[in-house]
Amino acid sequence: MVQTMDNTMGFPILSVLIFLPLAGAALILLMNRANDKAIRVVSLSVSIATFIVSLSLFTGFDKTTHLMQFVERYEWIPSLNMSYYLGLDGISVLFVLLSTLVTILCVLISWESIRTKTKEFFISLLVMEGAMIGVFCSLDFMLFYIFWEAMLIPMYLLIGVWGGPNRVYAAVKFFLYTLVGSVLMLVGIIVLYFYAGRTFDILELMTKAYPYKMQLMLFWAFFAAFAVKVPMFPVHTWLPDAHTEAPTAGSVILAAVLIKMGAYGFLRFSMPLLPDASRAMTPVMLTLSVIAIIYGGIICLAQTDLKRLIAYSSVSHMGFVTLGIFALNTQGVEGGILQMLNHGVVTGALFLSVGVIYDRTHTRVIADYGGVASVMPIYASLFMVFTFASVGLPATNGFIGEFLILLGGFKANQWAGVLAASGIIIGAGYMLWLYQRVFFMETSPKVAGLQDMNMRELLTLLPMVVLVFWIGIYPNVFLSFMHPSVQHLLERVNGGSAPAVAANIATQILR
Amino acid sequence: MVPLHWYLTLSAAVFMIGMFGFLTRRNIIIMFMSLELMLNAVNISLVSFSHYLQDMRGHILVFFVITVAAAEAAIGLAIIITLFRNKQTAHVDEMNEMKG
Amino acid sequence: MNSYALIPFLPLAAFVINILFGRRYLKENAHWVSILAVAASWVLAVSALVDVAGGNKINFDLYTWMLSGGFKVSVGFLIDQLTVVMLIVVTTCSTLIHIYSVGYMHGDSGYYRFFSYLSLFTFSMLMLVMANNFLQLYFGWEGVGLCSYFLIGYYFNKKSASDAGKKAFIVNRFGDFGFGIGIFVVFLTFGTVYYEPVFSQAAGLAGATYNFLGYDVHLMTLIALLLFCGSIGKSAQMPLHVWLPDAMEGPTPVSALIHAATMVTAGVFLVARCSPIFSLSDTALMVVALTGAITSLFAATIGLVQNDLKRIIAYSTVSQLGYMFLACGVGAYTAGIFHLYTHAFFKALLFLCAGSVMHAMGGELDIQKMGNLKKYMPVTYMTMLIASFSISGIPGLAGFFSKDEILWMAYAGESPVGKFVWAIGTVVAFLTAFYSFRLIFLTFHGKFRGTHEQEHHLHESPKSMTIPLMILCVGAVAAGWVGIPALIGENIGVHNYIAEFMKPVLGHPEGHGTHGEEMMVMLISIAVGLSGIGLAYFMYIVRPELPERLTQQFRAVHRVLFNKYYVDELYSFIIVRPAIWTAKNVLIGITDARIIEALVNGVPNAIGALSSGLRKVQTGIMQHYATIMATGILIFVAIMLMR
Amino acid sequence: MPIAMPNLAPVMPEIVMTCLAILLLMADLVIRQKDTLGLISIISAGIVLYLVLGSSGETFAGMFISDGYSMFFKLIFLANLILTVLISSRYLQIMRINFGEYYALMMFATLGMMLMASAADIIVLYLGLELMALSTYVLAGFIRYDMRSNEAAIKYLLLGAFASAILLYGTSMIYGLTGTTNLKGIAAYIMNNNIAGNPVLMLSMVFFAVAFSFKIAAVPFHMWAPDAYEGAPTPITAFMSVGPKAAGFAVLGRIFLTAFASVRADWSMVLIPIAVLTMAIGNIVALSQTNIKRMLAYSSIAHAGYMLLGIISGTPAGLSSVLNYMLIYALMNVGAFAVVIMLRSEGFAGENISDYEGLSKTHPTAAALMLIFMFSLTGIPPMAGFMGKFYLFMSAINAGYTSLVVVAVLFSAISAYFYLRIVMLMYMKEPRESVQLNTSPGLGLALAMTAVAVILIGVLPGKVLALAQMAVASF
Repeated sequence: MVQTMDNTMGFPILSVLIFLPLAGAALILLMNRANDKAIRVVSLSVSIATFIVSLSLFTGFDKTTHLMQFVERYEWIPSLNMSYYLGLDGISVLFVLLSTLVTILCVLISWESIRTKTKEFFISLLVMEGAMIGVFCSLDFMLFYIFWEAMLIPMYLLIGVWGGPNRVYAAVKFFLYTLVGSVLMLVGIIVLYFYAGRTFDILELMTKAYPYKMQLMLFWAFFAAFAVKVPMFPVHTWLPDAHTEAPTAGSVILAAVLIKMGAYGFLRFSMPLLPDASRAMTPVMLTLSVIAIIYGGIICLAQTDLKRLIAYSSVSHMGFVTLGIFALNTQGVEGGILQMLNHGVVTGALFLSVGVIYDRTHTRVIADYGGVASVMPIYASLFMVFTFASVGLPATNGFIGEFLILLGGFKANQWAGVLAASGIIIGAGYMLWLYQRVFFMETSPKVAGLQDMNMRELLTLLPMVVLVFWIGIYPNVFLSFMHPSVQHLLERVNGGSAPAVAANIATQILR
Repeated sequence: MVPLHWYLTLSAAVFMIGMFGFLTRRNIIIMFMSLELMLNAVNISLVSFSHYLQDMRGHILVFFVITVAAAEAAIGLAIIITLFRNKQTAHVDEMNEMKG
Repeated sequence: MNSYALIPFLPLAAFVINILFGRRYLKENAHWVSILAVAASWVLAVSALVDVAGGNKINFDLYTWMLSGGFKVSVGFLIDQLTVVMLIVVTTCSTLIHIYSVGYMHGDSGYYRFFSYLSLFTFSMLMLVMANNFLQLYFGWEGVGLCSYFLIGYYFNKKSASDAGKKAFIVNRFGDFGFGIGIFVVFLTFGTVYYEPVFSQAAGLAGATYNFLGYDVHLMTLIALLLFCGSIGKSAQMPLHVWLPDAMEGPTPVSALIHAATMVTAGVFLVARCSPIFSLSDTALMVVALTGAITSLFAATIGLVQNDLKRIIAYSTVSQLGYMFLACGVGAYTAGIFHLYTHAFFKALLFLCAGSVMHAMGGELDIQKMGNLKKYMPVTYMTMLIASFSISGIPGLAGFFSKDEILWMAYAGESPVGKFVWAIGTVVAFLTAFYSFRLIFLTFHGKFRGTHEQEHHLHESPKSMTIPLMILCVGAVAAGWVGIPALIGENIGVHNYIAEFMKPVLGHPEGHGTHGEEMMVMLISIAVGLSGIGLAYFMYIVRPELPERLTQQFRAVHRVLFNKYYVDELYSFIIVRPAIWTAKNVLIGITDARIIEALVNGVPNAIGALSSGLRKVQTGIMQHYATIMATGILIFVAIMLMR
Repeated sequence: MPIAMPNLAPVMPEIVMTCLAILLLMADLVIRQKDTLGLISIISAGIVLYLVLGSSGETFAGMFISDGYSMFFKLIFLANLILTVLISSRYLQIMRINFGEYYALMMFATLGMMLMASAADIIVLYLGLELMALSTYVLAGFIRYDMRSNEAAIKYLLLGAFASAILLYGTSMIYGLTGTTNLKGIAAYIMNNNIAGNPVLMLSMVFFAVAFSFKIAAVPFHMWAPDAYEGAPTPITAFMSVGPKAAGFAVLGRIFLTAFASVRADWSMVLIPIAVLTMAIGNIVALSQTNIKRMLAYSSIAHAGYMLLGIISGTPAGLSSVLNYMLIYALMNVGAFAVVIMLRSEGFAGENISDYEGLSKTHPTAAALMLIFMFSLTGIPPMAGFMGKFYLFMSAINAGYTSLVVVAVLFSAISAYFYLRIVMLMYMKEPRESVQLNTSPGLGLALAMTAVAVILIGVLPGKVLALAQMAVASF
């Protein structure tokens, strides 16, 4: 049993975080379908409660150790040695916070826009939150897989039921894409289980060394699941469809948290468990990331649909993240993790803002817009902040992440670093073009009579603005979470041989 | 004493005839008869083995086979009658309302 | 000690106050907040000047900005001679232009927004100038880029303005691309991005080579050229100059502040700040000098034929910036900074005069529709005349001293391209004088060519606009006296203060030429200036029909110059249009639609087709079922026996 | 010498079951209210279930064995009986086929299955097989006035008889070769006289494999299943899709893992292609089905393919995964068919998948239940279907058939499409006309039980798994 920190919180915080939303969903299940208001209020209060509980993670986290914290372990299926095993470390703690925060915003943004079947909507939303937190907290490979797949059902319904015109095609495409990828991972998990002596405990799996050939095979099996989720270059075509068709809350959750799980998967499973294969595969991964960055960027230049453009931009941004992760040096990985958080904040906010304008004009075609700045100045300035965060302007969070990634990428492979750096030019190109096309120039008739953002919408976007500038100006608060864990990860990946890791653990204990 | 493999070849031949009949004939009754033929072929081989091995199991199984064949025939004919009452045909080719 | 930290943060506070409370509360008097803030920073800047003149250098960190593995950077301030000079330039111009804008922007709906952007710009420029590490320099660098985007696109409901803003930002991004990679190389070789350690260790690595993208390159040249990419972008030098002329879409005070005095000079500041690195690599210096020279010649020729008042001045700025880079290229960083210092005054003055002319002419900018304005706008005329004299290098005025210094340093410096660059510089001096006075004569002399009611509307600008003009005019004249070269200085008992002042930071290149040569160079530059003015006088006052005939004769040349060598069209042809074309046809059309989507939809369709095919096998006829079973049995029997 | 009475304790459940079935037949003459017959059959199933848990041991000179393995299967059969009776009472009234014999026949079929599960001798096995088969043929054709039901019955009967003929031929061969029909005896004979390569043995194994592939509707012997499932009355389709299939797997387990255990390499050569074909054809053809019963038929064929993986792996873990999967499959399948029955009302057949459009608007609870069953059949956590499949794949990989599992996993991903289509129709389309659901307390109870069980086993699969492993331990 690998050494972990004992749960200092006094109460099983991670289980509470997972099952509080699920309990909320169950409560709504029992409520009468008619009173919309009550359903909305309950879901909002549950999401806020979860967020407040998760805040104690932020404060109670011990930043000096790479060991797992808030650990909980209960027998689940003794015969298969499968356990309900939760824990957090520097890499995963931030994403739990992001999920809880984003869920509140989703509930707020769909306050008026969701009219039909509100009960099922908020149930799916809360189940989503529970599953998301479960994915980030689970240390048992099967528990991770179960939460990973369980997320498909609510997301499928979110896109399919409350989505746009051809939502059905997008929902099925999303479902099948992810499912085909993750079933291959399931086979990989089981092969790993048997080779490592019948255990799903990730920490134990990390201490073992696996033959290179097997590592390679497993790497590609995991790649199938994680690359689809990221989405990396060849398997990204589901994202634009899913985003354009999903309702605002759906695409916010999809952009802010769901696609982070792919990159998180690489960090938590592919790299530490299969160090030699990861190292061998970095050239391939770097090429795919660079293609994603440039390909995603250029394609945005010719987009006509607002959400589709932002979707492709997140393909480009996630290209940055994977570049950072597979740079296999401290700057790259930490930049990658921070950029995953930033992308969640920025693209989430962009989709929230698109939701705000979409609720008024019900059109996503960019050509219909123009001169919104003179009609909705506050909205324009907020969108401006997020545009420049997405472009990676210094003092915004985008810059910190992108700079560290490019630095790490350049250090790992100069060609990748230089080509990826061109991404920031293309990024500026399409984002500014979008901003100009929508907000500047003469006010188009469709947009003429709109009134500016109301208090609720403002409330949804304000936390995002605060985060953009907070990470932009003082990122160390967030970076300090990661240092020990990333250090440990890199020792394992670059070190490669198990003894080095064991030695490291020994020192930890002796210290 | 007739050697064992003669019985076996007879049984195999009858079995093949029965199967061939079952596969080619169109009329359900004829298909039933060819089925019975196959079952009897099996009876032949069972009895011959039982005699050859000086063991009673074969004979017991033959009794069971015969009773089951009778029961089967009864049920089969009953179903054919209801079928006939609905569709006035015993031809297998007409019975393809469900396909795909 | 850290009261100097207030210099940038005062304008920041002004920005925050204006942007948050501007709409509802401050409205008209939003300018008080900004002006007070920038004035306070000006006072602090002066005290910093005194402090640095007193000999101590200030370098302190405020807080750790980024810490990831070996990479540590913080927000910190380095105030030395170079910084102080820049501080003075930025704060002075900024204050004067803030005051000028009160009058100019009077009655504009986004009044508070304009002043908040001005304060934000001043904050970013000051952060850029006072940075003590490359990353904070980059922070200020992109900050000013952002503010120029806001201010150029201030009249955002005009398509041309918002296009110009976007163009400025994206072209700057091209420059920052190289700049960013330069910072990476600096960090990877020196292990830190702070100026202090980098410059001190630079000498040690003089001869080192670096494997960049597979090629072994001389390290110092690589870093210098990469950093120079940033300067090209920001200071609108040769390949990336296209955005500056279009930036004239912004209000005139903006052009004055950003596109004349401060932001565009950031590139020169960068080269000066990194002089230890640049001076270690001759090739880099040569590239800088040549780029500067070519750009100044290129811009000057275009300036000859333009008819838009502000565009002429814009091209003149590009040309003068080329001068400054030419100076740095030949190793005379002090001369470059000195020219930057003087240029800030007279160029800002030119722009503000253009602003007041525009104000009077109701927004009309085409100089062919003006004329004889000196009757109606004496103050503007006088100040603009002095500024033109100064830029043409008439002795005694600011422009003469700094330009002459550069030409002398080019001629006498030991840079291999010195002489060639000096020749181009002299030609450019002639062209500068010519187009400056072409502008003066066409706008202020001759008879009025505008519409009647424009003429009726002509009036001198209000006090709040003319006072800054006068102050700047004093600067345009007196600014040069700080750096009178030794040749003249001895016999009138004044020595070259700025040279001595900048010596500790930028060093002092010893020009090895005799006094005679120095005198000869000076005389040539004066002669060239005067002949330029004379030719302009001859062509536009004495024989006004001459320009018309010349354009007929050299029709082709005129058209090329008038269309700015078709550089804009060239760029959109090789970069912008193919990018969008690839996006539309190749990426969406082929890869996404055909290859990936075909695969993604193709596989399920194929399975669907297979499914309906297999469905037919289920014919519903029992015979077929039985035969399939029988064949199944046969196959399995065969498998078993054959094995 | 006095006739030694065989020890009847192990076989007591079967005896009681026979008496109760006959009693039910008699009661049918007397009782006017047919639903009470349903109640009686449930009570008797309960009694037998209680008895089954108590009985264990061997009797009839080793021909009948009642161990953990058979107990587990009898649990499945009786549960299947109870659930089917619960969901069919309302259906019989609507279809006007509310005759007492329906329940009696079901009890006889279950009796046949129980015999098969406990058969340690091919004769007893054949007896159980035929008893189950004959009663199921009649049940399949129960709607006498409906042409499709007759067609289903006749097809099922003829092809069933053909398969049992093949079985008998195989039996005669193995009897001739080893001289005994007792499974353990055969195993001992093969072991001692190491006749591994013997063609007669190979042939008999093929014939056994073919006969039982027919019973579990594995490709290429599955052709009868879609027609039989579509034609038969829906409760009987549910009964058929679980009962005979489970019995088939029970016997497959017995024969191939005791009698032919030592020659596993040979018979896996036959079962592997069958398994792959079954998964492939089952999932692929289901994609283009428009009739819900036919689609569920192909889906049950596909599930038979997955379960074959357990048998192929040949290890006790593999067998226990089959047991575990069988129970979960039974619950999911009966649940899904229960929802189909719920949709069957007076003038509305409810068999075409387009009838499900907008069900979530008109009947949210029915739609939610169907969603649970559909996602469970696809094998998505947190439903039981996933746990069943996962444990199955684990045992297969442990036995070294990783590539086979990759194939299985990919086909189960394909299966997601047609299960999802139902969910999509229910949730993402507008209802065409409002359909009136016919629910009866029995149907409601069955639905509740299956839905809760599917989710409960999905979340806490430990219990069922341990039960299955214990059952196989005594094998």
